[in-house]
Amino acid sequence: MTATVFGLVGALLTGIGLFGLLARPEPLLRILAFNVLGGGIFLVFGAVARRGAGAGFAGDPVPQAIILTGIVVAFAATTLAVALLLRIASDDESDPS
Amino acid sequence: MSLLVDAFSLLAILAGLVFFAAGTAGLLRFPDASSRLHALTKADHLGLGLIVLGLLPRAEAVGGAPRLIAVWLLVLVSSAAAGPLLARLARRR
Amino acid sequence: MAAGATRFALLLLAWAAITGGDDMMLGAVTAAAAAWCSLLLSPPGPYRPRPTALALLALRFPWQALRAGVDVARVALDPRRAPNPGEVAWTPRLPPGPARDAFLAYASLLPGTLPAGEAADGAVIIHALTNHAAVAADMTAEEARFARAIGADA
Amino acid sequence: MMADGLIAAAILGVALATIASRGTFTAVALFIAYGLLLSFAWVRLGAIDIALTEAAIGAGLSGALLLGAASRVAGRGAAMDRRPGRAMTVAIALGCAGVTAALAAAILLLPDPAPSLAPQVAANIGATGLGNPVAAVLMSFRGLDTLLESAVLVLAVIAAWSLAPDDAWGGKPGPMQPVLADGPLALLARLLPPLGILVAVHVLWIGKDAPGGKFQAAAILAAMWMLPWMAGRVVPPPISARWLRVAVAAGPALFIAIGLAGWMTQGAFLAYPPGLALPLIMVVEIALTASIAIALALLVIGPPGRRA
Repeated sequence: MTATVFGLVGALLTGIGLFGLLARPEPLLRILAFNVLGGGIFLVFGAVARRGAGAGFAGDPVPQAIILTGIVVAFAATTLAVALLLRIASDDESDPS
Repeated sequence: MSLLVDAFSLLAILAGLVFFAAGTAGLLRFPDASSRLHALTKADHLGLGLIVLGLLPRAEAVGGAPRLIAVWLLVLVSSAAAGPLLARLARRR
Repeated sequence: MAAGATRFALLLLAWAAITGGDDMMLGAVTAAAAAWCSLLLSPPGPYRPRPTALALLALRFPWQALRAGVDVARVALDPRRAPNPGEVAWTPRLPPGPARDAFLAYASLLPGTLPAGEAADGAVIIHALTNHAAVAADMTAEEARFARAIGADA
Repeated sequence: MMADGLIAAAILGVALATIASRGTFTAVALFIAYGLLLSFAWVRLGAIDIALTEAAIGAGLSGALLLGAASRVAGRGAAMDRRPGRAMTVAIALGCAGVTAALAAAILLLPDPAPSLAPQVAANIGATGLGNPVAAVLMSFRGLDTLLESAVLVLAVIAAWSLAPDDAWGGKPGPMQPVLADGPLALLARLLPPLGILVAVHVLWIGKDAPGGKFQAAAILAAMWMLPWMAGRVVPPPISARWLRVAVAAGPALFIAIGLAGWMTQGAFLAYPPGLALPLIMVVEIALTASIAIALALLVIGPPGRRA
C-alpha cells in the first residue's frame, strides 16, 4: 500500500517536474524542476524496490543502491548546471552587448 | 510502573507537540523576521527537548538515550547560531 | 596541551554517547583527529572555565528554556496578546571574540532576547519580543553568570 | 496509512509551489523542504540509506549550492528563453499529464509478486562480510556502478573547474569569502567541525552493517570543511594544488587498482579474493569517502570566479 501511494506520488512529481522544466523560462527554476523530476523518478523506482521486499530486507537492495548512486550523480549534474549558469550570468554582466 | 512511564512519555511528547504548534503559529502570525525567529528558536527547541525527554525511557538499544540527547544538543547549537545569524541578515535588508 | 587533552576526552565521551560505546579504538583515533581539528579552528583562549559555575549554568538552562518557550507560546497562541517587538542597544562587557559570540548564541535561547547585529558604537542590538524595559538589565545579569562560568570575569 | 497520505500531500504541495513560485529564493527554500520531505517518504519505503543520502545531499548540499546561486543571479538578467505561449503551455501540460498517467499505470499494473533480487542478495551477502545489503550491492554486486559514479564526480569537478574564467584559472575555488573573525557563523565554524568529524566517521563505519556509508559520511565531511571555509577560518587550497587533485582522484584510482588486482588473481574485474573481501571493501570505502568529500565540497563551492 505504502509502495503504491509513493509510486503514484513519484509519477505525479515526474509530471510536475517535467512541466516546470519545459514551461518556466528562468534558468535556476529549470534546474530546480529538473531535480523535482529526478526525485519523482527515484520515488517510482523506490516503490518498485519496496514491492520487492523479501529475504528479510525491507526492500530490494539492488534498486535501492542504484537510487543512491542516482542521487549523487544528479547532484553532480546540478552543480555543473549551476556553474554554467553562473558563468553565463557573469559573462552577460561584463559584456552587456 | 510501565503504565507510569507510558503516561510520562505521552505527556512529554504531547507537550512537545504543543510547543511545535506554538512555534509554527508564531512563525505565521508574528509581524517581523526577528520575532518569527524568536518563535522558531525558542519554541521549537523546547518542543524537541520535550519530545526527546518523552522518548528517553523508551530508547531501546544501549546508547539510544545518549544519542537522543546528542540530537537535541546539536539542534540547540545550530539554532543558537542560526537565530542571531538570520536576525542579523534580516536587519541588514 | 591541557586544552587538547580536555577536548580529546570530551570528544571521546561524545563518541561513546553516539555509538553506545562500540569501537572505542576507532573512537580514540577519531577523537584525536577531531581534537586536532578543534585546536586548529579554535585555539585555546585565555579563560579557564569554572566547573561548578558551569554546572550551575547548565542546570539552570532547562528552566530558562522552558520559560523562553512558554513565553513565546503564550504570545503566539493567545489571540488577545500581540507581540510588541522592539530593539534595544545593549553594551556587553565581554570583549569581541569567541566568548562574546558564545554568550550571544546562548542569549538567543533565553526568554525574550535575540541578538540581531552590532550597533556602531560597540553595542549589540537585542531584539526583544515583548518586555523591552527589562532586557538590558537581564542581559547584564546573564552575562555576569556566563562570564563566571567560563572564567572570564577575573 | 494516514502518515503516508500526509507526507504524500506535503511533498506534492511543496513540489507544485516550487515550480509555480515567482522568486528564485522562495523556490530554493521550497526545494530544500521538498528534499527533507522526500527523506520521510524514503523512511516509509524502508530505504533508510536513501533517506540519509537524500537529506544530506538532496536537501543539504544542494540547498547550500542553490541558495548561493540564487543570491548571485538575483537581480541579474541571466539569459532566459522566451516564455511559452498559452497554446504551447496547454500542450506541455497535456504531455506531462500523459507521462504521469503512463508511469501511474506502470505502478498500478506491476506484476504480483513483484520481481526482486533480494533473495540473491541475501544468498550471497555472506561472501562480502557486510551486514548492510545496500552496501553489499554498492561495493560488491554492482561495484562497477559505484566505480563509474565516483569517476563521474571526478569528471564533474574537472568540468566545473574548466568553466573558470581564464584570468581566474589556478586560483582559489569559489567566490571570494569575506573573513569573519567574530559572529554566529564563526562560532559555528569553531564548534561544529570536530563534532561533525565524529558523526561522519561513525556513519561511515556503521555503514558496513547498518544504514550509512561513504556518501552520507562524505556529505557531512564536505559540509564540515565548507563551514570554516565560508567563515574565512581556513584558507581553501588553490585548484592548481597538486595534493588537492591527487586527493580527488585517489579514491576512484584505488578502487580501479583493486578491481584490476581482482582481475589478475580472481579472473574477474572487481572480484575480491575470498576472506579478504571485507578488509578490501573497507579500505576502498575509506579512500572513496575522502575523495568524495573533497569533490562534493569543491562542487558546492564552484569554480574560481573573477576577483571583484
